Amino acid sequence: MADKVGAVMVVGAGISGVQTALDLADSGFKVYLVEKKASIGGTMAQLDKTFPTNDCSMCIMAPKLVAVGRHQNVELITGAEVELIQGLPGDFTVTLKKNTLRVNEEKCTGCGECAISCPVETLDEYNQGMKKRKAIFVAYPQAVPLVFSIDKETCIGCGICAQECIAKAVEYERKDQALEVQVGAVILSPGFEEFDARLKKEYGYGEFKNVVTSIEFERMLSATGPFFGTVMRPSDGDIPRKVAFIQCVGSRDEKVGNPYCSSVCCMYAIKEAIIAGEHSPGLKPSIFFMDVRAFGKEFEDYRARAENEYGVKMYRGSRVASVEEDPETKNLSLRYSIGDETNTEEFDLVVLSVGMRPAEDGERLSKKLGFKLNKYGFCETDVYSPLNTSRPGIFVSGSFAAPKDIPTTVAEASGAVAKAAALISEARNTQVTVKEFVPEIDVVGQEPRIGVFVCHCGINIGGTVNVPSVVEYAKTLQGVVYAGENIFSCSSDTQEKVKEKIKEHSLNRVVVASCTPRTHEPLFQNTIREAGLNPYLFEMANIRDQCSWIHMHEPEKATKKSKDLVRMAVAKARLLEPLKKSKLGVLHSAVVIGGGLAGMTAALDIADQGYPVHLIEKEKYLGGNLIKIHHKEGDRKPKDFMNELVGKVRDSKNITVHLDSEVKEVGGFVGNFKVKTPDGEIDAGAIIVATGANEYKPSEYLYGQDKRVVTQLELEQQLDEKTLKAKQVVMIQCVGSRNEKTPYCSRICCSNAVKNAIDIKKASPTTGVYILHKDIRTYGFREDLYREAGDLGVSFLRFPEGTMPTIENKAGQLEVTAFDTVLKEDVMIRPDLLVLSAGITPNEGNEELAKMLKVPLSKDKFFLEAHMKLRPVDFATEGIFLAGAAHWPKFIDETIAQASGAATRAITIICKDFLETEGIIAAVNEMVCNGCGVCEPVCEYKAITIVKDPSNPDKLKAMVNEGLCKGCGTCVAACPSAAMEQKGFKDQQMYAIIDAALQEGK
Amino acid sequence: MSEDARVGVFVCHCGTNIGGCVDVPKVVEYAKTLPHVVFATSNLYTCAEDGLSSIRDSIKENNLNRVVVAACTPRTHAPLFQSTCEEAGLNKYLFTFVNIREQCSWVHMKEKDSATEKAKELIKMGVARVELLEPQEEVQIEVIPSAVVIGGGVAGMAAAISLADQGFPVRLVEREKELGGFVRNLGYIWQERREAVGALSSMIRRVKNHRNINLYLDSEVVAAEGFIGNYEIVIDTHGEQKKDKVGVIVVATGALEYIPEGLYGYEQYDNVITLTEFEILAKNKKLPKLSSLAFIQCVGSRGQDKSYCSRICCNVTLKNAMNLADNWKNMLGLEEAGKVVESIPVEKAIPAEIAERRRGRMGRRDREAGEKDEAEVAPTRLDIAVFNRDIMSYGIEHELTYNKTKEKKVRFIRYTPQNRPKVSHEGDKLVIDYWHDTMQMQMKMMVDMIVLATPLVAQPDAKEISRMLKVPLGQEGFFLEAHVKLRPVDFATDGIYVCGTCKGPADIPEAVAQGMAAASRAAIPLARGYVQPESLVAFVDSDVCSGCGTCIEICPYNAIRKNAEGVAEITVAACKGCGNCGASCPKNAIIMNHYTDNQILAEARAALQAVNG
Amino acid sequence: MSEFEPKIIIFLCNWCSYAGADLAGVSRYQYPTNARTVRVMCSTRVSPQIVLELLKDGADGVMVTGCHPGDCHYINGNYYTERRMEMAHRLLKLTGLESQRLRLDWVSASEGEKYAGVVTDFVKELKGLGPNPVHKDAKLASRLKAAVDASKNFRLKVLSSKEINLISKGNAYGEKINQQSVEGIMEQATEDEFKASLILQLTNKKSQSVKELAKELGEPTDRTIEHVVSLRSRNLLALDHIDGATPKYKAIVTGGA
Amino acid sequence: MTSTQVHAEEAEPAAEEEWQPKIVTFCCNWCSYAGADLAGVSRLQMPTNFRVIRTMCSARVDPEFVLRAFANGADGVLVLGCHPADCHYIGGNYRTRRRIALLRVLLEQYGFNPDRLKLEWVSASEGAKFQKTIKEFNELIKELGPNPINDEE
Repeated sequence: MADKVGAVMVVGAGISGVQTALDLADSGFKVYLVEKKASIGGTMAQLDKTFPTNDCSMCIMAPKLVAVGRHQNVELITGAEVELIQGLPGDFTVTLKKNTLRVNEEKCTGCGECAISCPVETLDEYNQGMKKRKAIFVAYPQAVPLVFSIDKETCIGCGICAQECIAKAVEYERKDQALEVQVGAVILSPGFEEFDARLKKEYGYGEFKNVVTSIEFERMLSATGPFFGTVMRPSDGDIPRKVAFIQCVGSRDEKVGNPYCSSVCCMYAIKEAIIAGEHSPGLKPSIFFMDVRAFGKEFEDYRARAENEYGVKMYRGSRVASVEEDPETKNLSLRYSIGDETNTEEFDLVVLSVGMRPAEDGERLSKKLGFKLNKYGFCETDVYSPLNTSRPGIFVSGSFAAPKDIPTTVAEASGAVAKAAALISEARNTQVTVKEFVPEIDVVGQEPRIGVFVCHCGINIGGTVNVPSVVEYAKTLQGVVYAGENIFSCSSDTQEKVKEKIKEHSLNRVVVASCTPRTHEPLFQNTIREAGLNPYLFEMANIRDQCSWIHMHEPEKATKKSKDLVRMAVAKARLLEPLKKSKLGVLHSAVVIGGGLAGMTAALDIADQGYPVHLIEKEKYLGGNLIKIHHKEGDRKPKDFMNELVGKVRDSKNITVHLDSEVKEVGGFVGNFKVKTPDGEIDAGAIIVATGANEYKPSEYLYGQDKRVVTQLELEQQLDEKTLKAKQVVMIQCVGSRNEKTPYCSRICCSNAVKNAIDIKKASPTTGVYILHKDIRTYGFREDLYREAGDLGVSFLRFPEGTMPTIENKAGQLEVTAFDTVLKEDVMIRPDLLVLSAGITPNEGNEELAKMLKVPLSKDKFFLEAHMKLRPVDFATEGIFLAGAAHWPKFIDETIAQASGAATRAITIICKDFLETEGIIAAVNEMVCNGCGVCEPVCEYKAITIVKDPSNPDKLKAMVNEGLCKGCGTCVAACPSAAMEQKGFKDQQMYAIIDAALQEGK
Repeated sequence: MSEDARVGVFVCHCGTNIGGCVDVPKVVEYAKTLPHVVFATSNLYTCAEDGLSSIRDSIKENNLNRVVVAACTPRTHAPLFQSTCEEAGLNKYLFTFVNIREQCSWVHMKEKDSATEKAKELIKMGVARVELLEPQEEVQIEVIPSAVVIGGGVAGMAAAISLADQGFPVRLVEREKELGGFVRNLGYIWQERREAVGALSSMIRRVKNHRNINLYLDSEVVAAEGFIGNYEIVIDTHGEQKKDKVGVIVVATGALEYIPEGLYGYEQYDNVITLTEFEILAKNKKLPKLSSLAFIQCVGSRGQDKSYCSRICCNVTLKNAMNLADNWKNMLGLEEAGKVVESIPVEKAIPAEIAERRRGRMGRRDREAGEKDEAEVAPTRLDIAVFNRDIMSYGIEHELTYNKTKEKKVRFIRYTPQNRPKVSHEGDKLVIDYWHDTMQMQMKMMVDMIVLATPLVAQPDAKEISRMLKVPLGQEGFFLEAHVKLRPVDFATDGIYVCGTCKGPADIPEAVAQGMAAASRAAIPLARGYVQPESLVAFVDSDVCSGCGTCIEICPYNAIRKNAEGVAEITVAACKGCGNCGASCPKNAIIMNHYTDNQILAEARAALQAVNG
Repeated sequence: MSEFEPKIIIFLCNWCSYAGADLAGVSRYQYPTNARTVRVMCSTRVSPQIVLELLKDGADGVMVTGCHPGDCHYINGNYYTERRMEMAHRLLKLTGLESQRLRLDWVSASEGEKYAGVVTDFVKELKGLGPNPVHKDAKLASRLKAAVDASKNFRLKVLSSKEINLISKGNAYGEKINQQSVEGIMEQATEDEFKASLILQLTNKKSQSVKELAKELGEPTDRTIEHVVSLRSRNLLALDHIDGATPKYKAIVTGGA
Repeated sequence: MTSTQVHAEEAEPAAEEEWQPKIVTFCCNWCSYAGADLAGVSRLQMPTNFRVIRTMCSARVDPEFVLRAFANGADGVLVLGCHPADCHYIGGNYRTRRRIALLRVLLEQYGFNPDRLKLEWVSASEGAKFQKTIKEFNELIKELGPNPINDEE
């Protein structure tokens, strides 16, 4: 077989593509990240906040964007589209068309002078047309790569930007390029398109000014948006009092061809309502739902807090017929109906929660690359292989496969990596470049010889700050032996100049006064390392973003402030010490706890990439909850799929299965775990928790006392064995879910109930089937089941949130009464079979296992991941990962995707020979530390343990685990005896900076 | 306003031209009341000697540092009064001229009172302006006394010789390996029926051994930076780059012959050739023996491809037609080679009145020469036809030739662009199918050879020279002179001149004349040795300018360029002070000396203040 | 009180129209005395901000004269004058002052009679229009001030300076831009920058709401919001405070403190 | 209006050099420092008399740093961190909140106006909030006048 290419192409650089690229690059594969626009970030970059944590979207995404922008194994190809893929899986030749940006990417420093001088404007797509941008533009200030591009339609070619560009980066005649790239696999993540609200004429979008889409409202909320974060009515700029959110605009709507549910709109509407309330106190949001679909982790109590704490008014089971505008006040009156009762209500602002359409170039990609789309235009996938497209070697992740939220997308993004890596695992590390460095000069004991480099940054600094006088001043500072100025310090030729100066003046400390260390510190650290200096002998003074740009009208004061900032940086530089990044060995093996669907999938994915796996299962058999599932998914029964999986696990030479065995104790840390089990101690580099969860055993509704009361799984068994004889079946939803004791929603019961109801109707159409429910949460493509059930005559009855239906056994005849919110009266049904949709409860063992692994549980006792949005399958403690129902109840395809994701994340650890610890970490001064233990509980990462001092046993002292310490410095500030030091931010160094700041410079 | 302004106002009666309408004494009284006016008087004729001396004396007595003269029009008298101020030691730019004659008294004769009011206000405006004026120094910029001529054709050589004769060193740069340009193709040139080569050789000899001309053959000028009097040029002589400094540049790059692809069977039949190819054949005595021949005029010009008329093709055709008719120096190959027939006597006399008419038109020619010509004319054995739309035989000699050819039985057949003659062949004979207007019918003519009169076209690489020297190209790629009538051999940019066919078709005498004209124009700055531009120039405030380049594009005199710091900088010598860049600058960074915004507004506002007290 | 006599400022270009005016004198053509002439080297020297400044200062009429297109002593000066006066007229229309108070005429050195005729006609027209009301109408004064500011705006000056070359010589891509599209861009840019300057003018002393600004600008509130958004993103306008449900904006007085 | 052109109009400083407070601002690397950078990218102008000191997390700001700053004559100290739950190190900013609250009580007991020490949350996308915080704190300190320690020496 042709040998495999150790590189992968990722198409589309939204959050999904970025996560995939990072995981691939960290697993030793070369990545070609192809993005249609001029900068990466996709739709998430447009969001202000994200649910359910209300994180600022840019704050949590920017570090990933910067990391992928600078990763040496990732080649960013922006403004490019895939034309053709030829060859066999493992050895593809991809032809790309890179549309010209008309700006030379290498030369452009992103300073923005060109945009300031450009005379023509057009609508800014990033801000949904609510703001103007110039013909030469960058999407947003934190864009990666920070490169400007010219939009040819708007540009009149007046030539001003080329003249103003100091870096001479503007090239009007720059041509498109055709590129050919050799890769082993392709992962498609082109994202989704927003539904065009104009198609719903009755809501008046595009006609009434105060009707906006949710993404436009998101821009209004954002601090970088058109209104700087204040919510305003587009008609007259007033702050709206009453805001209405209309759900399911372009979703669950056959008329516009989108019968599916877009899964995310309920949640983002709730989030936007909460944030709007925060931005303008007194704002009263109302949301018109059909069903409130808050099914994800922590979603339900986010919905509850919104309703109770933030006063978001929720109209359930409502349909908004039309929106009319009052020509005078431009207010909007909504005509809506709940059941058969209709009325109207006036609002200042209406937000349409638009659904998700398949990616705009999905059609083009499927034709050109030869993979199938499903009937809605999304990429067709199979329940049991959710990350594969119909063409082998090409995988899919994110909302191109189906509408989904960010946590699921990120998990799938890592999952797709596992599938691609399995295909080309023997070519790992063949295409990646490892940097070779010259040996490091030992500077310990030398007098500080500091070199100061002051930057003009074109005119960004030089235009306001008198750079030459700052250079002169730097020369007067003690310890400074060289000071000079550059036009652009970050340009490649200046890096060479810095290296020369280091050699010429044998510098042992370097200070650069230019822009922000957040983006440029690693670049300069790398340069001085190439000149043989330890990278930590480096300090930056931010005289651009935090001086020249914000004091443009006071050049003398800005120049004086720059001198102070340089003096402070030099003061700290004098005390800088070389820091070592110590190396920790990594065991190339993994442990998977839990042999259910998630555990087996993860184990197989790791094994397929050639790494040994220990699969520990408490029961005597593999399969977990799958055994109990009898219905069909597509045309295959989960049971048959399970047997196939178990067969694969048995045959795999890399997997050792430990049945009837439980984890007793877990020691060690990332890369070097010790897992004690009844069959002895297992060493592993990474651990995956896939312990699953249990079906809730109901105690209410006479379950267990009357055999006519069964759970959905038991009903499935009867249907499977065709032993169902009932004539009148009643199902009750949210049994053991969404109540005080278990406030969360178990996500899968609605869909299972509706599926079983359909099976009953198909088996005997005359049987009456009633489903008593709060909200029907058949999200995504499962919405088809809800419609099919309705067509087959299943009747649905919505009972109020607070009052569950009641049951009585009247002389052997079961009577179920529930308050019908539509008819607004009690309804009594006499079923001969009552089916309870019991939710899913976490394993009792979670508590104990969590303690062993030192990982937290969420308040609902499921395991708590590191970050719900952006690290959904990682634990905060490095090296330990999470998948399946142990994380949160989920469907089969979601479990498989998340399990593959956990496998990939584990491989990013175990595929490495060693792990580098952070340079800036805490260090104990053993002479001073008396082991008081104040620091231990303070550390969020449990990196500190109090141990006996080996030199004299009766004395205690703190010990820092370098593998786990993240270098935040919390313990250092907490230590009462100043025994704990933070390398790089030592107390002495901080004092030096503080004194320098307040010393009157000359 | 350096020190405090001390303004003197001198109001002129101009006899009765002003005094007769404007109440001058009242105006003088009013002038005295104006702020900063320390002295005001009137004169009968300020431009007369006593007027001038009164200005000189009062400047000294009252140590005036500003002078306003209210009289006639500055266009004629400003220099006179300014030099008077200079004689009194006052910088001539601290002066303002108020026109109260042509633009006041003469045009408001019937409204004496409001004319007087107007005069007062005009003076008030003049004083408001003069207060804000600053002294200007006129800087002299030295001119390097040497020139470069690009192109060694007849025009270029003429220019080079004429400049060299005036003692200025000239660099003559010719792309080909020998001098002569287009004229080298020609056989006999008309006037003296001398061979072109002969006429050329004397010129080439003069160029080659002229001590003031250094000749660069097989070389090109590849770069030229700078302004009038200080051009740094780079001459690439077969690979080696030579730097040089010259004061002026003369462009004489000539033109090429148009190749009429696909017209009238050119390249299809081998006996269809262009006029130049005919000249070359004639020159090398390779013309085949012909019994009949046709010329077709305006091939590819006047709208067929090129839009213009190429001016000289008709006259070249007429010359050749006449020579053919006379078998001049048996240019047609005879059967018995070697038998030279000088001339064949005329069989019968020419009717008296035609001879008379012809002699009369001979102009300065003496009578005998007129008779002698007739004698040489040989009988026409060759059947010649000239298909034409119009015969452009302008001037004296050409019209004369035209008449002669008619006498020699050359047939002139007119065609219209709507139905041009068509060329095909039967056997070895070429057939011309044409519409005979008088007979109103389609006719056929069998000929041995067809000569296509094609236009001269611009050099394809004219664009490079235009971009190098930043001089404009006009219609169809020919160079565009500063003013077609008044400055025909100058470019708009000072110090660069143009002559010969590179600016439009021209025959040899015209090209030579233009060469000499360009030389004399170029000699002016060279002779003077310096240029002293008026200091009404623009000034760029480099702190404000962001280097957007808008002014550079706009300036017709290429007087602005970007300096090392990337900001705009005015070339004082080249700037004419029109103010276009000043008004266009998007950053308002350009100030016009002597016509700043403040000065203009002050002058205009002075008129408005009077309105509302 | 005698009949209204309009005060007219006439800019004469040194080479053609000044000579034309002199010729009128030499030929004794009589015309009214209302004109006050200012000589400039070329008509192109007269920028829009100068003519608008004078109208703001109370001139009843301003006329700019120059050589006929093609005759300009400085070759392309008067082509630019034409474009500049177009921009000045656009701004003037926006202020509400009659745009006929600004005229552009070509007078060659040989057209003495035409000069006299043009002055006479302008005086007659201005007498019909009546005096320039700016001194009595504070609103008009601030609109004219806004027009002067807008005429110095970077964007407008770039567009009006580059228009000719973009149409005749072609742009950075070598394409010639058609007149209408440049005109459209100019029209829109002029209106935007005028309204932006007027907003800064109106919010300089007292903070204003979008509704108040829209009334002044005479346009629907949603159009005014676009100007407010653009001014805020260019850091020239700030949200001062929120009065009930209505945000109030104030111009940012440039200065660090 | 070009920036330098405007600058020319009011180039000459206020009549006599009016007292400018000296303020030390601690910013955490992940949120508030990024917010300060965004204020720079958006060219939000603000007074110059504050000096930013970067720490990895706001929890690294040892109360001793604050006291040393005041001892060295700082008129005001600003500590800026991530919004609760935004902290890159999960819970660092909860500690900062408690430490600063305790420190202000301590300052008050020593008769030192606690308002000279202020804690504020600024996220990476809140450039405008960073500007507002700096301006308002600058005004506040101007009202409170110089640090009493200065006039003891």
